[in-house]
Amino acid sequence: MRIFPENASSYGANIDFIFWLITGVITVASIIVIFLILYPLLTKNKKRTKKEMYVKGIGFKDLKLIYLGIFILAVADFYFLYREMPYWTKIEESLPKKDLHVIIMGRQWLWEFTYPGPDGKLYTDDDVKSINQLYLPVNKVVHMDIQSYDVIHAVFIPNARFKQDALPGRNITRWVKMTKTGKFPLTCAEICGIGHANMKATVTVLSEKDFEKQLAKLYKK
Amino acid sequence: MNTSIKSWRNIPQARLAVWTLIAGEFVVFGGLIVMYILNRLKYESWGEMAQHTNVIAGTINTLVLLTSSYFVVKAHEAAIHKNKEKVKMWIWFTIICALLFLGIKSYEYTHEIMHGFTLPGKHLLAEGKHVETMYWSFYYTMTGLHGLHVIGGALALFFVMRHATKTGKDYHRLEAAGLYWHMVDIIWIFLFPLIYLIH
Amino acid sequence: MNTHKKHGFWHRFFFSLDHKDIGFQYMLTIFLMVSIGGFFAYVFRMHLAYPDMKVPLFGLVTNKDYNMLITNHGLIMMMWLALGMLLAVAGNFLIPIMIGTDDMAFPKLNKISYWFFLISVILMIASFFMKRGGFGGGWTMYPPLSVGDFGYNTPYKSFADRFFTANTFVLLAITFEFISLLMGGINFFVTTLNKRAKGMTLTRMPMTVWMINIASVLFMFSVGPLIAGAFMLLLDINVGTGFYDAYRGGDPLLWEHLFWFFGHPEVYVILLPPLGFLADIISNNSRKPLYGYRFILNLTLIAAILSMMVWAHHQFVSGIDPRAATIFSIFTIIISLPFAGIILAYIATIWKGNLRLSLPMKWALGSVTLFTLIGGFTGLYLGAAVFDIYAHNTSFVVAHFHYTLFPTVIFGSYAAFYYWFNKFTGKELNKFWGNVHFWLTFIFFNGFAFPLFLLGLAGQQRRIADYRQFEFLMQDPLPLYRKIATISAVILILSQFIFIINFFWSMKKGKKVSSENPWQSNTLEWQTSSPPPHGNFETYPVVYHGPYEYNHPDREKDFLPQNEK
Amino acid sequence: MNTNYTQGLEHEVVVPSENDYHGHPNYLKVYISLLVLFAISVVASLLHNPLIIFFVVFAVSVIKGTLVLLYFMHLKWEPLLIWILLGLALMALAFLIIGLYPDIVLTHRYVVPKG
Repeated sequence: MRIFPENASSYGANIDFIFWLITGVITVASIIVIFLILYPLLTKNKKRTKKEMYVKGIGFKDLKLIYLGIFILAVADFYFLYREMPYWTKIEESLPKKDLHVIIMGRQWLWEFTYPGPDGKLYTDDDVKSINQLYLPVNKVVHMDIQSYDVIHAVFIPNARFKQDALPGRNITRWVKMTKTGKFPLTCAEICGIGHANMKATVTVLSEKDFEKQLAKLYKK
Repeated sequence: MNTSIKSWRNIPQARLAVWTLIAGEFVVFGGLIVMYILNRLKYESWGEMAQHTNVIAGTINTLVLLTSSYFVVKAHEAAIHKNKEKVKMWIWFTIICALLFLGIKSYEYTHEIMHGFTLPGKHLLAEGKHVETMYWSFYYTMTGLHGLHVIGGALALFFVMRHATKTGKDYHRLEAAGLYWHMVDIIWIFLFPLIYLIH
Repeated sequence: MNTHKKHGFWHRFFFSLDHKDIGFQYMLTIFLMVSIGGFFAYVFRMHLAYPDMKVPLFGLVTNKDYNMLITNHGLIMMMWLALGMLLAVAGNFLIPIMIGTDDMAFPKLNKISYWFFLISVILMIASFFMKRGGFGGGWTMYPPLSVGDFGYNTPYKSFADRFFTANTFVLLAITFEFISLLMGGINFFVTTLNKRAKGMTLTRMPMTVWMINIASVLFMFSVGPLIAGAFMLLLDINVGTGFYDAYRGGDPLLWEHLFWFFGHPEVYVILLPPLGFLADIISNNSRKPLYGYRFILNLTLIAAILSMMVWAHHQFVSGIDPRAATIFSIFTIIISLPFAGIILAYIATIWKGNLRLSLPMKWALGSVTLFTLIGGFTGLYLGAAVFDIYAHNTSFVVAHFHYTLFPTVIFGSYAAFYYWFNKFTGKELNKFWGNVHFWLTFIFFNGFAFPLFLLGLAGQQRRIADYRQFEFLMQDPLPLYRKIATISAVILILSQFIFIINFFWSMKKGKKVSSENPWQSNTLEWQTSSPPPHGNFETYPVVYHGPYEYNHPDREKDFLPQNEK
Repeated sequence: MNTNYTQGLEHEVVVPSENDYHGHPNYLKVYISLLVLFAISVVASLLHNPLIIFFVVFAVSVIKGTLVLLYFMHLKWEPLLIWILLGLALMALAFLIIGLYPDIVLTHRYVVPKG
């Protein structure tokens, strides 16, 4: 049994790593908290003097252990931030040099993928479209212009650990680099009306040769 | 006992409530104004639309509201001395100002609607001016919401004044209603230049 | 002083100005809403596990029904149960009596805010019966979906056609509810500041009063832009303006910002009052002073201000500027620190105490445990922006917010119910059924929400009516998880009936409380008769101590009422 | 002033005397300065540079609003609590404007007619 779906993109492993990192730290933290809550429960019948019980927690001297707890959590928090920030920059903010540029357009309720025509440029008259079938070359950086025609949709490719909302009126460019060939699901992750549940597409990752063939097939249509 | 408690308590509850309400209203109108300013910065073509507003009517309206605020403080001054006649007079002046404001506003509205600048802006859409319709949407939303507050404030002043002058008590409520009226004035002080003056 | 005469049923439930009566009216109204929300949850959970089954009491669930059910479940639980129960009910019952006064500062305004609340409930229920069906745009109501009719694309013919739609009614309902809560919040704030009993300084107020007030003020400042935004959305729906229409220069993202500018502080608005109940209940049941009263207070104020700077973590992948997302991510992670401090202070309070494992204490400990261990810690995953790319809008998020909201709203409210029931009715709740209720709720809540984490990590997106069309979501253990979640959710919902029956039965025929202060508590509400008379106190109390003076070394008893010299 | 401000509990009725309640500013003076400022903003709007207009007009609005708040609404004599409340309102707005700025002003959005 695996927890995540099979990873098929270049940055998927980074995201999984952040998950396991946080899981590791909070497992330790949870054990400490469970002990802190269970200990008073187990020792509740001890005889204690009033002076022992009457602790009000005023001033730094009393509170120093709590401050220590907060400090430890702060260190852990900032360590997560320190580890995840470069990944965020890599995935969302930067755009590596592209090998292919496609448009992903969400509509109620289908996905429309546009590839550059034989001239190799997008947004020209010879662009070709395919509905609900996204073909990607393996090990190539693909830029995706994510757009929406009517309402908010969201492109979600679980195997690539990729998700991005598609907003009407905006062109959001993100990238993905698939590392495995095969068929992967692409779903909509933002409620978009009664057909939301049926809005699914397939990402077919092909080797370079097969991809060229597939494009040629699309041109012929 | 802690002595600082007195200064917190020294504020009468009606006034405290109205101040809290004012702080809340500031966020509502502030939110609208923030959205308007940001969109204004984005779309330069809104400046053209602003030229279609009636600046003279807006100017007169600002004067009317500023003056009404002055009347309200005079009414409050009279209320402290429980001067029934003067309270009545100043509040009536204020309410007349409110009516004048609403009258001028409705004149403006009719004028603009006759020129095709309506809330959904179908006329502009037909001309292909898509973005510009939103200027008028904001214009009507902001001034309309403000107009509702003018009506509310005037009604509050009227009822509080009637209650106070009839029964001879609760003169302090006039101050609370007056505070609300000043807030309406302050909102207009910010709306006027943003809508009318900046082309 | 106690000159009010007894009123009949009609008067008590419709026209009474007494804060306890109004609180009770709120409570009954909210019970009605919760039963609707719970029923919706039952229907769609059944549908998810057994898609082909005709759900008993409902029938076959279509996609349209499903969207409507999840949307209204979310709206009802967030807006009417959580906000209503924790601000309106708790504030009405507790604030005046805890600060030692007879009633709210403005009893009539209090009544009016209840009427507004009732109108909002009526509008909300009416929205289910519109010609085009209930509102199905998600509880966050993102336009442009919430402007149209969710994809039927049948054109509107007239203004009336547009007006009598679920969209308009839901928005109006929410607006009315916000106005009601705003008026209520102003009332609480003024009451707390102006009507405290003699000697009740600000730092002698019980935590509950503080927290409800901070929550009310926070609510007031965060909701403003959304009220303006809701007004604009209403115009978009009914008049045809283009505030959120991308083809008119509007921006759908603007609504997301306005919604979450309110929506995130709302999470803290919901969280703070239960933290207040927990402080009172934990301190009372461990017979120790609350550890670090001022410390908790300062942290709460810091958290309240920070909570207004973190809203965009709900929108990391919604197309906002990625650089802004980084900043919001940092603030999100920072906001975990004050709450860690508060929880540690609570743990320090039970540390080395003579714990009484009474029912309210069980609920309180359950709440702290679940909220910290699972609800709070899973927040770190989602606050780390990178993992949120994957987890956003999956069941992981659903599980996370059920683990934050359920322990606080439901466990916190139950702790308060079991604690203060004795006070306001003069009767005792049945202990055996109380225990049964607690353990069933505790176990089956986990049984319901934990599988959702695993489903979410497997990539299951939210709000999908039928998972069978996604092969990767039908791989082996996943349908089983869905069934476990559903069965647990159904048992969880059924076990709440134990409480409802216990509540009303005990109110009518329960055992009379043995003394007026059964929990040996310090705070003022226990220093008057149970149930308190109209006007609360025979003679107004004078306060000499803070609320948490348990086991004071100079005293014989282990508690020291605030009004005892 | 003998007005009974807090209703209800007798022992906590606060009866502010006229002196410690608040002073009375010269309302006429404030009113006239408001008019002068108003005239400035109208004159400034006749200039041609929109940026200068924006700053002058907005600054004048802020001053006018502050004058009304301080003197007409007597904020100057109110306790700190009221200042904190208004400050929190402004703070919320500041957060909102900072959060919205990159997504409204800085991003490019295209406008396509529906069809």
